[in-house]
Amino acid sequence: MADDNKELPADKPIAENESDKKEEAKPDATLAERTEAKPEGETAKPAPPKAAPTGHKPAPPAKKGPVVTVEITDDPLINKIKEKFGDAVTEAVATFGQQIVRVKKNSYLDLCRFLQTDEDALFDLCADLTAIHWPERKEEEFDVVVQLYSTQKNRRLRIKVALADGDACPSLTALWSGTDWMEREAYDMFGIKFEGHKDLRRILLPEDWPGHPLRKEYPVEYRDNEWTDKHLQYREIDYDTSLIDVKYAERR
Amino acid sequence: MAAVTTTGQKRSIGQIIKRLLLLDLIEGLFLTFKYNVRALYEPRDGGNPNQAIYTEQYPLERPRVSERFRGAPRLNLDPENGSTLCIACDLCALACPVDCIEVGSIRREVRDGEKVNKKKVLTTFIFDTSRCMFCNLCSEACPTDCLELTQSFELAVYHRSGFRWDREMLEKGINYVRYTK
Amino acid sequence: MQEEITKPRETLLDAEEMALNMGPQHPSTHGVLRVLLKLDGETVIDLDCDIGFLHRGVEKIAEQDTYAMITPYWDRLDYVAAVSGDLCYVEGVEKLLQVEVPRRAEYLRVILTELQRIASHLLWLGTHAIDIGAVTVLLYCFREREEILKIFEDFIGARLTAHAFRIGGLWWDVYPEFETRVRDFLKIIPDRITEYETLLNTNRIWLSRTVGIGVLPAEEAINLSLTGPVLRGSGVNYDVRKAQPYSAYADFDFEVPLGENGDTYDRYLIRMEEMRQSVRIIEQALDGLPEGPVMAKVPKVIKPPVGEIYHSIEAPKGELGVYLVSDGTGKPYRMRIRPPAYINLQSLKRMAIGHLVADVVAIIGTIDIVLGEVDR
Amino acid sequence: MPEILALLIAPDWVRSLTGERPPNVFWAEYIVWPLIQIVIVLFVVLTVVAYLVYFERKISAFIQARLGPMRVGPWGILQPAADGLKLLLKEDIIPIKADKLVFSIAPIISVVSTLVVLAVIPWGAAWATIANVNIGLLFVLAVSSVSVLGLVLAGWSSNSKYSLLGALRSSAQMVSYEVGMGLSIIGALIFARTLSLSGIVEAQRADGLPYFLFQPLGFLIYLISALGETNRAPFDLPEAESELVAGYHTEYSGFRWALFFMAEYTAMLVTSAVAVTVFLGGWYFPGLDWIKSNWGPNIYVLLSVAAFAGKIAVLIYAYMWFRWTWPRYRYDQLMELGWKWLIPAGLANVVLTGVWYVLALPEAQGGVFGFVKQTAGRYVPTGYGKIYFILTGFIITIPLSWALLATINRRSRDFNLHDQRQLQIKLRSERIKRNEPVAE
Repeated sequence: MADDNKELPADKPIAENESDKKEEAKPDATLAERTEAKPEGETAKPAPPKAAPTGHKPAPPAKKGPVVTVEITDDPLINKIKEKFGDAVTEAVATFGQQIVRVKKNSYLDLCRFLQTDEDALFDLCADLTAIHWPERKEEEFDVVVQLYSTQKNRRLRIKVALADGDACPSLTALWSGTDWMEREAYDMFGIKFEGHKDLRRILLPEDWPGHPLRKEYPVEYRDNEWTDKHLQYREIDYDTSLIDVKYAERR
Repeated sequence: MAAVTTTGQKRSIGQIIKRLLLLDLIEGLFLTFKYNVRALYEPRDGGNPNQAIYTEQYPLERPRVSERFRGAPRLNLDPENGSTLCIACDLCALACPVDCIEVGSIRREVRDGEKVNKKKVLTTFIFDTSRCMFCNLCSEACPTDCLELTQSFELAVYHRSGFRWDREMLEKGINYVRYTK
Repeated sequence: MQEEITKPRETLLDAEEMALNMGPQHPSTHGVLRVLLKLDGETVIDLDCDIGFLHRGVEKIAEQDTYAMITPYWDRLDYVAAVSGDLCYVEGVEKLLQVEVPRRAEYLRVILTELQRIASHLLWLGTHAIDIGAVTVLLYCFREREEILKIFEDFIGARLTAHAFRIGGLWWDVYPEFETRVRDFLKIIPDRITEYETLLNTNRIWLSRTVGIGVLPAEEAINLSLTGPVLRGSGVNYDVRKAQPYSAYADFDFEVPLGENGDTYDRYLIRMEEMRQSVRIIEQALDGLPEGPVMAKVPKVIKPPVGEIYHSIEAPKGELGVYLVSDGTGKPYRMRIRPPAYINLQSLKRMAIGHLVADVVAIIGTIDIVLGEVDR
Repeated sequence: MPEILALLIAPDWVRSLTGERPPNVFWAEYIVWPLIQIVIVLFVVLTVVAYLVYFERKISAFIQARLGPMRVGPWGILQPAADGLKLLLKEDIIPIKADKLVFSIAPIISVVSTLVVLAVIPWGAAWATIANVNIGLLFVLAVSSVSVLGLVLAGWSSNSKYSLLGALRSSAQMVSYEVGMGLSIIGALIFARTLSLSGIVEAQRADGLPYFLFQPLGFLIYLISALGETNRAPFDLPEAESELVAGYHTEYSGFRWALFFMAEYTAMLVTSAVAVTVFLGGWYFPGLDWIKSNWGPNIYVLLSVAAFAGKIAVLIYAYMWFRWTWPRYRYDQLMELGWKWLIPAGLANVVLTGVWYVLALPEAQGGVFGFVKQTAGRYVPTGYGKIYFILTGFIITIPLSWALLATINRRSRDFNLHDQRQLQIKLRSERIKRNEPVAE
């Protein structure tokens, strides 16, 4: 039985799509630009623009092809956002059926407030907040990514905001108190400061840990640093000698 | 969507009487007493959830280990001539997420019948069981069914160095101390 | 913040406050969680969680490993529900690759994940009960959990850190007695759940320890980003299996239990009911188990196209999500884990302040955290 | 010289066995024989205590679908010896910041105070009792409450916060439950009219019925208070391992720790012994008098000891059974149970029992029914009297006290969980709406 199954994945790899090899990551381009550059037409399956997939059935032609990231045009909510925020919304795309809105930093908090309270949106649950480091992208090294979910409308939306290294990002804790630890983690791992966060300190790593591990320049196998020198070094325990039994002292 | 509605309701008269007669506590006592009595007369059958006592007395009773269990690693030998099946392809080391495998090989001439081929030959094979997380990816990557995770699960040793299994240990297995009464 | 907690403050009795370190070595912090409590007598005035003792940097490691190599790490996040973690990651990658998983594999995945949900809830119930002092429930729960682990061992090859699924399906097909074994288990588990309920449900001590403890109204729970039974205990109907069905969950008929009061007792009842619903799902999946292969055709070297995906499943502890950013190479550019336990743990402070030390223990239990997942 | 020789001479009970008549010497009666008795009792009790741990482990195992200790001897029967040896050989750790003197003395206080009580327990008829003190019950209550001192000192001297919290809890708990325990016994004393423990047993023998039938409420209160007094689950808060790690003995190790365990199990033995003496008829069981007259006095004494041990065993099994079945109370709920329910119920029980008893007296003494007759210098209930006391106990005292307490405690937290919870939710929601901190 074991041998039968082992045959399965040992099949020779499906012919690699040549376009993939050409398409190396261009982290300095936004997602829409990257995908635009792709050769269109190859078994391209247009992703459904609606976010909430009802009854997940796997994509019908399950062939490997380049992802089509499409501009969202027909979604009323996204249109409303575009209308309201105008140029601040730099990108509104759908990929794999998931909607992404990229917003400028200045309007980030306003957009989130709008999304939380507007009756068409009602994104009441902030599912996740994280960041991505793109070191090659000049002046926009970080993306803060927020996954929103609406329990009432049952839809998801991803908000992205680009930041330069050292820039402070507005904090969402006033809107969703659940983002408290998520922002602390982003600060811990990337060093992104969140403006308006009441208790911004490291959460997973020790307070005085040097560096921010999830930045790309941070090495993976990195053992000794100032922190380990300071805290993990063997040293004698300082006893309060007055408490040590006199007999023991004499015996020494 | 069924809502759980048993909480938040006012108590009925029946519940109040139940509470006065301590029945809520007594029914729990009955259950545990039932187990206690069953434990005294039922024959013990370790690992059977329908029996009163579930314990398997491990070192005395060997557990049933399933066929697919991923335990101690082993390098399989060719059953015909006793030479190793390993072709030193290094795929297992590449597949390992924790880098616990080191494959050492040299290229040398191997006589195969009449022909003389230049071939990669296994020299050393080091498997660090202290780092291994028994995910089976190495075994799945192995093209010759040489490296395999076996059913043996007692990997404790007295010294850290014992976790580094060399080729000999991998081929022959280690000697376990079997504890008996 | 920590200094603030340790700083004494004048209280009603003109006594000094006490700072109490609960953990990282403590019987009921469920691992290496350190809770710094500020106490007035035994009443909690303030608390702060110190986590990260088990931080292994899985997200960083993932950036160096190929897609296939990351799967075992997901076992070690929530190690009491390893199969659920595998499902989340594997489905995320499959979505990124646009691979169609065979129906049989999807059904088997549902069976295994639901068994894992029962196992995880059993472990939760046992530890929660032992925190509140009912030791016997733990042993009963472990007995039933052991049966699930035996099924796992026979199917997957490991009891706890399962590495159950591969990208594209399953490595193994079922073993011959699989169905009878699972059905045997399904036969006994409803009675056993009734047994636990006999010991706890109406027990006055259990009631007085759980009813009204750690109350979270619905708005607050949503605002805190809580998911899973903790959110549903407050009466919010959000279950990823129903809301945005993944795998084969759209095929099955089950109910999502909801609480009313959002206290510890409601969350207890919900998890008990969820176990029963899981039994229903497994029965349906076994009845309708299709024939066919269990592995899709997936290239040996997995190179997803450039793109990103957020995929989430309903793990026993809440919404477990993975956010994968691919740059077209064989390794993910960024992998973000949305750990339900980590995010749910935030609510400890909201729930515990004003209660006694003993309630902190009960509340930690009711959030159902696993430190492997909290610290990652 | 005759005194020294007399030391070797057996007292009355040997005399009764051998039929000889040695001189009756003060030393033999009051020093030697009691010492022998003490040694025997201590030896037996400490062995029993060690085996109580074994039985606790076995019973919990059987309840929990396990086997318990199995490796030392057949069925693990030598486990207590192995445990004792291990604890003796273990390193005795004293925390560097602990108060060493107090830290060392505390377990001794705890264990001694429980062991002293054993002196007055009537283990059996005639010579099986070490000391028949006429205020025995008072002595038991007074001395056994000293053991709380040991716990408090242990917790305080450890210089650990968990120990301190455990000590605080145990002092509050044991002091509170002591009151309930004392009150619950008074009802039985109304019938017995003596504080001597042997006297109480004799009284039950004379009345023909054990007092738990006359005093169901008192017996219940006593059982619950005894659980609280000995820190057993569901009242094991001082050492609640899920909250306080190990409470007052967190910092103890080795044999000092074993002393605490010894104290706990001895206390369990003592409280059950008192319960048996006061409520379950002590060493007496029906038919014992017949055995005495037919099989001789020595068989009679041994059987009485066996009966006493059997009754204690039942109670101790119940203690263990409760422990492994129920969850644990919270500290405030425990105090609430003690002060709001047990103590008032104890008071009500005393008052009601007093009323029933006075009513039952003959008219000459100011009563009504005359169910209690004075015979041989004691008041003994007649046949109707017994039925009357049982009925009043079960049918009137319990429901009446319950209704009374329920009315008084109507607004108590424990009683009205539903309203309490709704109130909390309302308050919280309002605070959130007003953007205030949600702390209570």
